[in-house]
Amino acid sequence: MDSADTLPLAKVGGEPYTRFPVDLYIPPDALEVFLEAFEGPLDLLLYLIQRQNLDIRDIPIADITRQYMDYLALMQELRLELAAEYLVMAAWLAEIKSRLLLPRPPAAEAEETDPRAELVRRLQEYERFQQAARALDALPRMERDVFAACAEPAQRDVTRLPPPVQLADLLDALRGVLARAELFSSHYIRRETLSVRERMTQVLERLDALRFTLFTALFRPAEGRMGVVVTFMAVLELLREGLLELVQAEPFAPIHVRRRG
Amino acid sequence: MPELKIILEALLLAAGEPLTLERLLELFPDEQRPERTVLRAALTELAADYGGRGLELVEVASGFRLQVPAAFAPWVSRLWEERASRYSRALLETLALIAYRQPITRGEIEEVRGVSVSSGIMKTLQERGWIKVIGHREAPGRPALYATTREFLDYFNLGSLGELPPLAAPRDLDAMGAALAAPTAQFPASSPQTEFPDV
Amino acid sequence: MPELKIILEALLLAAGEPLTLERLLELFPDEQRPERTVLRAALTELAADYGGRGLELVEVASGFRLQVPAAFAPWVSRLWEERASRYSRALLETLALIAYRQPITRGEIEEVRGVSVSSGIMKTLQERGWIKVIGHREAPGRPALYATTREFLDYFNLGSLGELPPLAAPRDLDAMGAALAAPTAQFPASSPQTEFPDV
Repeated sequence: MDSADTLPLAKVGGEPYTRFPVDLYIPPDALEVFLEAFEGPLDLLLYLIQRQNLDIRDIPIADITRQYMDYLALMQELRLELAAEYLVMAAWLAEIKSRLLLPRPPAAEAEETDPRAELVRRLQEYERFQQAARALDALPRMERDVFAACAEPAQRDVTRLPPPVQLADLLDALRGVLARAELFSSHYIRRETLSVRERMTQVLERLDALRFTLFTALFRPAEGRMGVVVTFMAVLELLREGLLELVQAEPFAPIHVRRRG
Repeated sequence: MPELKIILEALLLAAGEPLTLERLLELFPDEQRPERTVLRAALTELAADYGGRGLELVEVASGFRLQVPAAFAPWVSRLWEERASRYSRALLETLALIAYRQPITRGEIEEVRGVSVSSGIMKTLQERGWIKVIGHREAPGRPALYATTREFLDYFNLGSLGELPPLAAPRDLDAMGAALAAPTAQFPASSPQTEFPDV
Repeated sequence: MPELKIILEALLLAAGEPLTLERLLELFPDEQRPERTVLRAALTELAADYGGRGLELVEVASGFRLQVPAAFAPWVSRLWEERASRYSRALLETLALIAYRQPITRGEIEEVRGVSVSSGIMKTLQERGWIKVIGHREAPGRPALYATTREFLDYFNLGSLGELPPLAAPRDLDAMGAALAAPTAQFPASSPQTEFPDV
């Protein structure tokens, strides 16, 4: 761009442009970057409007259209990839301009909307979101403004939670083991009721290896006849397995019981 | 057993990410588990302890987080100069539209911005975990509907979408229409909210 | 500008990894950079601030780091707990035998299963709180007698062992297994004789 003074920058409507638009104060080197910075035709139009402190709602269409075309010509000249949207906007601006120039019959004037209205609406809507984007950018953001505070634990163990088990799993396992046991006829599994086995555990838990407990204290009349029977069978089984020791000092004296070992 | 708020401090520091009240409660064995209100009170107390310190307790969308306050950015940002990413205006505008107008299609974003949205931007936003497709509009081509995520709120220190900075109100279009009908009418100068820095 | 030790706190918390004295110094702009001795003193001061808190400052091989003290492991380690997939068949068979044949020695379990029972299984079942040693058999080596616990009953929603599915002939068990697999299957109400208050 060193010969920018002499070579035309662009041709607009066949007219060569050798100067930058009057409102453009950007040094030529930065021009390309500057033009690339526009986020589309609405962005460029908003820029032109704000640059001149104009009210969006009362855009001098002729002026703005001329400036817009100047920039477009520059962008084309610099072979910036020009999105099709820019050309669509140019056509739209030209149309608005021509409609504003057409004389309107006084009667129709009241109902007819301003040809600029839709453009104004689009510009305002876009402007709102430009502001929103800036507000978003201004929020305290992780990794830029605020940072997660973390400290490694001195001791890091992974607790492994035990897996869940269903009762059906348990029964299934038992079925397997019993089926295997049946193959060996020597392993006869006796089938006491579970309540007796449970009572055996409970009796063992209650008894002390060092001190004797009164035999009758193992029974709870409140449990009823069946409860007493179950306890009695449990005690017999524990005696048979050599887990209990029964002691009677003399005939008819109270029987005592203690855990073996 | 240490004081409840101190255990919470340890948990939040070790986690390094937001933890919900429920998650915090889960971390206590059944017999130690505090009441929700007690836990909340302990968190409030903890937050107060950090006045003037290098960390603060905040509640974001995904729960409670301990973080280094923005006041320390001048020093901390030097830790990871490459990490502090700047986002383009195009990306921020797209994100703003999705945040304020969700659920929204790509076509609707393009309509407001007046320019097509690059696939790169949508991809970046999705990879960052800030937006996601939450459905499709029943229209030709069934375009995807985008919405922001919990991670988006967390990242921008927001508890909910309601905490987003308010969107400027659209100017009264009826009044404007009337004014436009009279070509000579003068509008007041644009309000300061439309003041922009140079591009 | 915040106090030096507070900036260091912020830096170490944001880093989440050890930082050397040199690295810490680098993070200050030239004109702010403290003397090494001043930095060390500030670190010492900072370390003292953490007495009774959920974090501590330690010097490790690769520098200074803030960490959550080991005392908080009981809570903190729950952050990363994971569920093991499932129990082995050997464990379930062992548990079933203890449940149905209690009190029982390890030797007796092995005799029925036809294979040895690993110590790991017995340990796991004890740690899970499902079995316990309730005595020893008067036999060479005084083998431990195992029984199930109240936790075992609670876990399987049983009021007593009597509510376990009855130990029927192996052939009947097939039918019973099928019934158990069907979610709507109802167990027959337990007979009154099996209902016991705690002994």
